[in-house]
Amino acid sequence: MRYALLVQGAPYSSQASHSALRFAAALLARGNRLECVFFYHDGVYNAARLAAPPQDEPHLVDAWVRLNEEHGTQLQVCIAAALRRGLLDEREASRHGKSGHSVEPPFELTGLGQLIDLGLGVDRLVTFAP
Amino acid sequence: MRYALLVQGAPYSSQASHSALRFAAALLARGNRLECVFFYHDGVYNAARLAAPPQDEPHLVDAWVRLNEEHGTQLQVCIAAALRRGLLDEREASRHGKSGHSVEPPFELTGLGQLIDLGLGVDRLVTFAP
Amino acid sequence: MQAETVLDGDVLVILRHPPHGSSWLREGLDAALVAAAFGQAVSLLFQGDGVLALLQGQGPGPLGQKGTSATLDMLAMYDIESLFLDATSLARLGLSTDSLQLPVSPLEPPSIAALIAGHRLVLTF
Amino acid sequence: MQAETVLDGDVLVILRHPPHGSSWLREGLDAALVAAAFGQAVSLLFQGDGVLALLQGQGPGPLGQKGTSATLDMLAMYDIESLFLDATSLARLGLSTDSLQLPVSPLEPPSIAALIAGHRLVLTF
Amino acid sequence: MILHILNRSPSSSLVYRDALAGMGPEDRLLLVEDGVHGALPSQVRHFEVIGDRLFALREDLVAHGLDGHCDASVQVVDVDGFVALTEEADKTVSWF
Amino acid sequence: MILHILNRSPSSSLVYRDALAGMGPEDRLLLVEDGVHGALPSQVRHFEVIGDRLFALREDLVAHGLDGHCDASVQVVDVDGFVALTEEADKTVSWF
Repeated sequence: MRYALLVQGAPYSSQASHSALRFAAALLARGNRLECVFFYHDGVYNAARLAAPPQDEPHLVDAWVRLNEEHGTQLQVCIAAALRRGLLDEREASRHGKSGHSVEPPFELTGLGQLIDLGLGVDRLVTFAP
Repeated sequence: MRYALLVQGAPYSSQASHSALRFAAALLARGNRLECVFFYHDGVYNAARLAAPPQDEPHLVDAWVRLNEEHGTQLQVCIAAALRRGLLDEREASRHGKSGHSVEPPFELTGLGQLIDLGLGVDRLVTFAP
Repeated sequence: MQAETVLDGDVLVILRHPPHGSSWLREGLDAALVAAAFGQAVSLLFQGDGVLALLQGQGPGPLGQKGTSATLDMLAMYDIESLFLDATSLARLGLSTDSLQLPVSPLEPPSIAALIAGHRLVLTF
Repeated sequence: MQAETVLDGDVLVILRHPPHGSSWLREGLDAALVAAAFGQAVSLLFQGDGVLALLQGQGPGPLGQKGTSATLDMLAMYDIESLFLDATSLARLGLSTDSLQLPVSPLEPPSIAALIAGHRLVLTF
Repeated sequence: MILHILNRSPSSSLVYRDALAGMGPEDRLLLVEDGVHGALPSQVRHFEVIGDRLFALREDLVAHGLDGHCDASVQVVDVDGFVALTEEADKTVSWF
Repeated sequence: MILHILNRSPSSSLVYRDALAGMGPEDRLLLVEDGVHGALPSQVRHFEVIGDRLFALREDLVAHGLDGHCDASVQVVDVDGFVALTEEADKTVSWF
């Protein structure tokens, strides 16, 4: 089956990201496909490229990137939720006259319409919230 | 009296920052002094320098900076909570081999011991949590 | 509840949080507006403390920011007219539909389950 | 509760959240350890679902991350020996102090209020 | 006297029980943010043990449209009054 | 059949009431994360209306040290079983 996940919790503060990554591994192991993870609400903080967790803790940003590299899962971040929270890619940073950026590929800033498309397009959408 | 505030909620996601700023204005208006705002847990996201909220919404990062400029209030961010969440100043970014930074003065990354010092040193510590 | 209440559609957004304390309500309404703008048939269910989003006479937030009351007034413009609330949630708060700013159909549990079953996509906020 | 229980100190950390679901417990324990390392007399109160932090036999989190169980074992090393729990919270969960990994003094409400009053700084997590 | 501050409503969260367990006979409880829903006549019974030591923040009541719905037993204070309560208290404890 | 997913415990949050109100006669409820506390014998009564359609995630039970404390009426599944439940369901609804 074709799955998408909606992640609404900040990494480290809530278990949402951890649960979503565990679920992602399990659904892939059963032969399903994970089209996309969509990040909304505080979930957008998962895309923070500068995250530097202690070495004995899971590195969530890296875990998302691996999901993209190994399984082609798209990592889409709601742009409106992200801008408010200080998560800008190079394009948005320059559009807002800011030096530096906090989000980089494979995370993509995208509109909320993508979530609706996904939710109606895949076989199963599962939400992980804080 | 000498006050300090502990802010534990992310901006935009929770009312904690808004409530704390409102309380800060009111305590200053009554002739009290606000020594410091300490950011912990998801409160550290208040220090995200790239925050770009829509123009018709309060800009919380700017509001904190004004508090510092106009009243000398220190803005201290728990460094352990911040690093996990991708909030690094220039020094920490270079220490972790990352290009770019997400926190800048007057926000200062500092140890949790500062919170204890503050809590025992000021007359009143008030916590604003999500 | 009117006899002709239609309990199905494309997208159901369940709003369980009150205004101001968190951004859940606003971000949930944004999702509903976007779904409607994309041509989907959208329904809203106000449940738990989310029914308080419907109270008349709400004001701005602590720093003057707008609440969600104005957004609710825009729902009709987006053709979002299937508005429901959990009657039990409203009753628990001791409120009646008279104090609400919009006409919303109260639902009892069997109809709430039917509403959820009747939509292809259900998002909770 | 032992007769000699001391209900005052410098810093009281109230832990109301269970392990794993959020970082509240861990960040609260970090605050307690730092306060103790700075030479303060620290007490802990486990309350609400926070009493579940004391259960024996906890495992790692979903991605293999350590829980807080090991941190609890370090408390004595930091001279944090004033450990209390809300007896009502434990009873509501149907648990007894036998299933806990540490000796912790159960308190009834009047003593909980005395504990809070007896510390200069009270932090809730 | 300790000022306890609660930002959750008894209609959705049970943290109010822990706050009440921590209150001494002179302590006060202030409802703020979403916690002001606790000032509704249907909810104040959860706080009856503390009698007239229950306060609610006016600005948050107004923001939620609850200005006219507040129970008569609740003392309504504005944010200046909130600061005054913290000045009068020995310390504050926040429950969330 | 719809799979409802709950990550809050009835010992601290009242969201379980809304989840139950939304469940049809064939729907299933899976307790995950801190929600697994709802599987304690002292808490399962909150879910008695759904009978044997109550599930709990094994990995989270283990993480919380609740493996041996779980009520016998609860069906324990691992994360592979969680995925299977979502495959069998028409859709999922998360409550938090």
